[in-house]
Amino acid sequence: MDYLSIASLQVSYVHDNQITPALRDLSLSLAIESTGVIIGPSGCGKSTLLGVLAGLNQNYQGTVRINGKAPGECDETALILQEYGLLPWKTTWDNVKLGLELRGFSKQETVLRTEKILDKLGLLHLRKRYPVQLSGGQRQRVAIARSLVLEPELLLMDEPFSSLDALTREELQDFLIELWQETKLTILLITHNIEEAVFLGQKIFVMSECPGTIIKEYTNPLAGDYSARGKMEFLELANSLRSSLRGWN
Amino acid sequence: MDYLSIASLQVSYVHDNQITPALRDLSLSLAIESTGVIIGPSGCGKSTLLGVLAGLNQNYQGTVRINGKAPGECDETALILQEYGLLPWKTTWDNVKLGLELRGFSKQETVLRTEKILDKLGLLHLRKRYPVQLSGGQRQRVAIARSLVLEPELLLMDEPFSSLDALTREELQDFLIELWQETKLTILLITHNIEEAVFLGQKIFVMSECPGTIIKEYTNPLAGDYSARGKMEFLELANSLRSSLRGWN
Amino acid sequence: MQPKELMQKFIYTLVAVDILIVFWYLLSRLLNTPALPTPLTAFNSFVQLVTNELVPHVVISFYRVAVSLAISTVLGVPLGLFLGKNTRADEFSAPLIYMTYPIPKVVFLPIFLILLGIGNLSKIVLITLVIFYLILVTTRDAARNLPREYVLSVRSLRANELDLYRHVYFPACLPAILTSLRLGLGMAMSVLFLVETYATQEGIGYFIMNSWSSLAYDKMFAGIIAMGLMGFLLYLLLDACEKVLCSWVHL
Amino acid sequence: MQPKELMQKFIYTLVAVDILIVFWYLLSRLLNTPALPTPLTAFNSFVQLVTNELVPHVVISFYRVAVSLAISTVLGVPLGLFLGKNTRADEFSAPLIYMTYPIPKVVFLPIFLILLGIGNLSKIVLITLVIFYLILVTTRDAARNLPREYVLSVRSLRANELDLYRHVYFPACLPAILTSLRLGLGMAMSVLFLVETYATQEGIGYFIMNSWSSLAYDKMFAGIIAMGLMGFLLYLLLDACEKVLCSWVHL
Amino acid sequence: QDGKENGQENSPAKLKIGSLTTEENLPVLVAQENGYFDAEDVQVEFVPLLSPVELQNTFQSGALDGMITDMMIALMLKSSGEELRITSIALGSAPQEGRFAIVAAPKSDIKSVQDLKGKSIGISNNSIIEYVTDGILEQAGMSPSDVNKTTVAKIPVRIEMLLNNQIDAIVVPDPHISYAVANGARVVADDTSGENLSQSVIIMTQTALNSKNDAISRFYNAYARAVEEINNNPEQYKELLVTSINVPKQIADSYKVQHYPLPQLPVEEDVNNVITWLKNKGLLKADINYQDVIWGQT
Ligand SMILES: Nc1ncnc2c1ncn2[C@@H]1O[C@H](COP(=O)(O)OP(=O)(O)OP(=O)(O)O)[C@@H](O)[C@H]1O
Ligand SMILES: Nc1ncnc2c1ncn2[C@@H]1O[C@H](COP(=O)(O)OP(=O)(O)OP(=O)(O)O)[C@@H](O)[C@H]1O
Ligand SMILES: [Mg+2]
Ligand SMILES: [Mg+2]
Repeated sequence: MDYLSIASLQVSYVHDNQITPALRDLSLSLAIESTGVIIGPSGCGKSTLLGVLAGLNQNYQGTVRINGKAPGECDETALILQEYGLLPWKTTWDNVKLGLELRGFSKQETVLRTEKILDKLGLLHLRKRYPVQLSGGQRQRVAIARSLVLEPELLLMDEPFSSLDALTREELQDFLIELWQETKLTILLITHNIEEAVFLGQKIFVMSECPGTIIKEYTNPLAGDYSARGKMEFLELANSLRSSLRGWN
Repeated sequence: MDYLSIASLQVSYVHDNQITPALRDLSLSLAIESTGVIIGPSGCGKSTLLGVLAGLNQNYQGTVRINGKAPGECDETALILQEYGLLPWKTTWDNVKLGLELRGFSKQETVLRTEKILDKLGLLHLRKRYPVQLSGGQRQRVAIARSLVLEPELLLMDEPFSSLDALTREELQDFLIELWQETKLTILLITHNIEEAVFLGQKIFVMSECPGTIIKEYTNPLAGDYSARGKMEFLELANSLRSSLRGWN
Repeated sequence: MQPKELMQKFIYTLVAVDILIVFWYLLSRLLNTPALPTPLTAFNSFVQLVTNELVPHVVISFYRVAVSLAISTVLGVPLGLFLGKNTRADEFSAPLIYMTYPIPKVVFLPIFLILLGIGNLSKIVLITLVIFYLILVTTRDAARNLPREYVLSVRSLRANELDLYRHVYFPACLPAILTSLRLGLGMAMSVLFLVETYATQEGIGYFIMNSWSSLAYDKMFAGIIAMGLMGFLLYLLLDACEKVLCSWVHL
Repeated sequence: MQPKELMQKFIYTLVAVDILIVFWYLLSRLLNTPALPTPLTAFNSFVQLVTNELVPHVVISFYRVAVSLAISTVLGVPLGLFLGKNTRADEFSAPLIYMTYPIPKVVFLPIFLILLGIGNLSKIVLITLVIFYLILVTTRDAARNLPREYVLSVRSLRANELDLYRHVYFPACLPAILTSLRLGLGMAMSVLFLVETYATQEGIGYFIMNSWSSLAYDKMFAGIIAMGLMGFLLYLLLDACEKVLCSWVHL
Repeated sequence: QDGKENGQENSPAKLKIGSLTTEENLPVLVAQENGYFDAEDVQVEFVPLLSPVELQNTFQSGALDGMITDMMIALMLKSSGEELRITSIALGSAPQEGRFAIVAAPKSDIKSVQDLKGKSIGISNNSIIEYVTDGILEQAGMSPSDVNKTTVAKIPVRIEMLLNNQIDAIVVPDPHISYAVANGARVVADDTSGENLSQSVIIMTQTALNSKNDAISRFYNAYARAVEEINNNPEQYKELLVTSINVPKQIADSYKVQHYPLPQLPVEEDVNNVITWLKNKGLLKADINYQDVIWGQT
């Protein structure tokens, strides 16, 4: 059974009688406990899609089902926004523990989990800082921490590693794979990095220009295999991905 | 003669008696009409450095000279901020032409130049949109357009292509090189992408962890050479860069 | 705005008016005092008075309020932006503002009368003074809290101080300024009751106070209706301004 | 705050006071009228009156203002946040607010007296009503203009409505709310002049009006000094609140 | 502000007179309406004000040549250093003129002044209202401290409080007495009998008296003519009274135009009584006496 299934999704932005179509006839499905990566040109509607899945945009046509439920009703999703969406009036610590608090975790549990994730992402010494006192990459990591700490069933990530240096990025990719292997959550991730797509996505969806739809879908057995990064198949898939993106450009 | 020269720069953030050192004893120089790339771990002080060079942060110790002048006095610098800094109350068009307007260009010239750059970056059809109506990558391109349109002497870019898909990124890298060859401006760019660093930087500066300083400096003859991207030397340099980043991590 | 939206707005307004009237009716029934006539009485008297008596009063009051609003905007907004931007000037002026603002301006009436005479001038200056503070404080606070990122980005384009005001501070504070105008409007109208009690026989404030002192509550409430309408229209105007000037906020 | 900053603030305040006094002195010299005594006369009378007469008046006025501010905050802030968040409710209530706000609340005095008696209750309710609108409109406008990004990000954490108020709307609007409290404070003090003219012999508003009507301008200005001081202290309090509650704004 | 116009040369000379909208205005209004001022070649601008404090302030600001006010204010202004003279009585040459009364609430059981003991009376303090209240109480053998004086500055508020039984009694002048009575309230006592208490006066600034002496005399010629006219045909001027000074329309029909006094100076005794009262209340800045405040005396 598919954990996530989208059928002929259509989304438009309407303002002052002007209609901007963002997604057209998009269909996609993802099995439970698997990872999917979306890749596509800038402005093709990736963030729009994630917004729908997270239940932030109820204004769509088509069917969207997460574990059989509509996105608004599903309680076990976590989202990392492209703009992070950290609250400027909360410190790193408070931003991260917010999700736990909202879901009614005990105080002790909250402290424990928050501390663990901050430590993992190298943010513990920044826990008393406000977002404006952080560097771009630190902010991004706070946003990641805020989602991961929830240990959700479905994790939606919008270019989560874009502001991180290569090493931190690889570390976090590894950490994500670890987490996935441990907790068996379902992950849907947007990235512009082809290697990242190949390393993380059991399924890779390539989107067209705006208004976006899925134009190609890869099944990728190499995902999560640390040793694969240098392998021939890895590079081949990356090249194939690159050319299928280019073909539509 | 060096166009840009920094000697033992030291910057700290102070708030409520708490001092956070961000840069320590940083020295760096860049010849006129050349390109430099800074690469370093997240939170090491790259944006802080650019802020000093752009004259936004006057609160530093050490010597900073741009063409012999202090950063605040130099009129020919353009900066792309990591957070874009687009004004939400101005449309794409107005955001891009703002710099020209401020520098007193004629109306005709302003229109002409704005149109050209928007067209070049594939944003012309978005000219009437406000920033919130744009996707992440589109916003980033607007910020790039806003700086490039000024045809400055010194261009400071803070991770300018981080939210763009691989293809658009390559296109813009090429465009930047073109522009550089045409107008012979001096470019200092921050990136986390090692290939980008090697493709764009005649000089590549590697920074340490926070508080940041330059720990390694590469002179890179391959920069701007389109054909180099596949070559052996290219990959070698990239690997050397990667390991010097890793070595300090 | 689309016709549909306009229609909806109109319906909402009608419903609001109905609620007000029903509430008023019930209250007047409950209290049963001449001090609160029924809506019917008040509207009757409103209709009778509107053309020949009320309109001139409303016009002159409108003039006083509008001029004062305009002057205090022209003075308060730039000064507020300046203080919000310059921490030093702000720290210096804050005690001045904080000590003079809470003193109700009524007490300066004698001084104003001596300095400015008993004509329209002193009236307008007094109203202006009251709303000036409101606009000043609101604008200053909004400018103070402006995200620094915008300032940095425009400054990096080599904007001079004036450019910063024009392209960053003013537009960023515009929503707050419009809020303060809305509030100032209401305040200006309540000051009318003070300034139209001397040396004038015109103005809706005079009309209401005069009707009140002669215990003509039906006339008084006709005046109140006129005042409510006048305020409502001015508000609609401000709302339209906001729609046009701050379209970017509501995307 | 560091001692250095405190010191500086104190110096600024002193300078501000000096400027005020010099200006006052010059004006009183220029006008040469009993209606504006010299600062010296006023301070003399202030010193004479302060302990035995002024303090009780100030205390009772302070009580009235503080209670009203508290009530209108408790009512106005949640309602304002609610209206700012719910476009539908806002569109519906806007005409109601816009029509009733500009009507000066003075005219409802007789009705209040009938309903609430002539004691403190009607006074407090009247002050409350005036500042309530101020806080309501400011909060509503601030909530309306909140960047959507914050709401989206917290909603994506599965926040319910109440959580949104608590973690997003309230903290985001807090600076605006504090501004409105500052403004409301000034407004409350000017309403004192209305509510302390009936059925009371206490309160700084009564004291000033009484001195005024008996032409005791030195006493009147002693009262004004007390009022300025009282406002200034309340402002300092609000400023301290802002420093603590909105520390994130001024990083 | 003063003496800009040389009364003698600029013709016709102009007098600016301020006043509240009270019955005292009728002679001036009649003189204006019937052209008596024009006939005397004096121009009178009547400045309307709605509250006593603003009237005082306007007078102090120097914008007025004179005003119609009550004796207390005239004396307080004088003692606070204002250069002014009482030039005439406006109402109150006899007790019957200018009625003030203690009016009891419809539901109260107050029948006589004695019943007021311990009851609350709505007044405005430091004013003619308080003076009259004290006077009436004393004439009835009571002390002002026997009652609970409650300050209610605005007359309409006072009346509304009374009619809703929020307060036991109030003191107001006509036409508000008639209005309250028409709405069920009861007059407990008034000042039309006994000692003469309430006097309103016309005062002029010293500057005006110096520079416009002639115009002021002519003003009073016209004023006297108007008073005679009113006293001869009271019914004829009722309409003017009702519309211009806002007699509540519920009582307009039954309302009577009262008798107005010819221009005359207040007698020394009345003035001294007020001075004593003011002194006892601590409302006088400096000592004053009859000669200081009366026109034509030195
Ligand atoms: N509020 C809006 N009003 C109108 N159009 C919008 C709005 N938001 C986004 N769009 C448009 O919808 C399209 C899809 O936007 P979206 O943010 O989903 O792109 P994206 O795939 O996430 O791009 P990127 O990789 O640059 O982040 C874009 O072309 C964008 O211009
Ligand atoms: N306002 C501030 N107050 C205190 N510390 C700050 C402030 N701004 C930045 N810092 C700290 O200074 C250091 C350098 O920040 P900077 O933004 O320059 O990093 P960066 O190299 O640009 O990182 P990134 O690659 O993540 O953008 C970081 O450790 C950051 O936490
Ligand atoms: Mg996006
Ligand atoms: Mg940075």
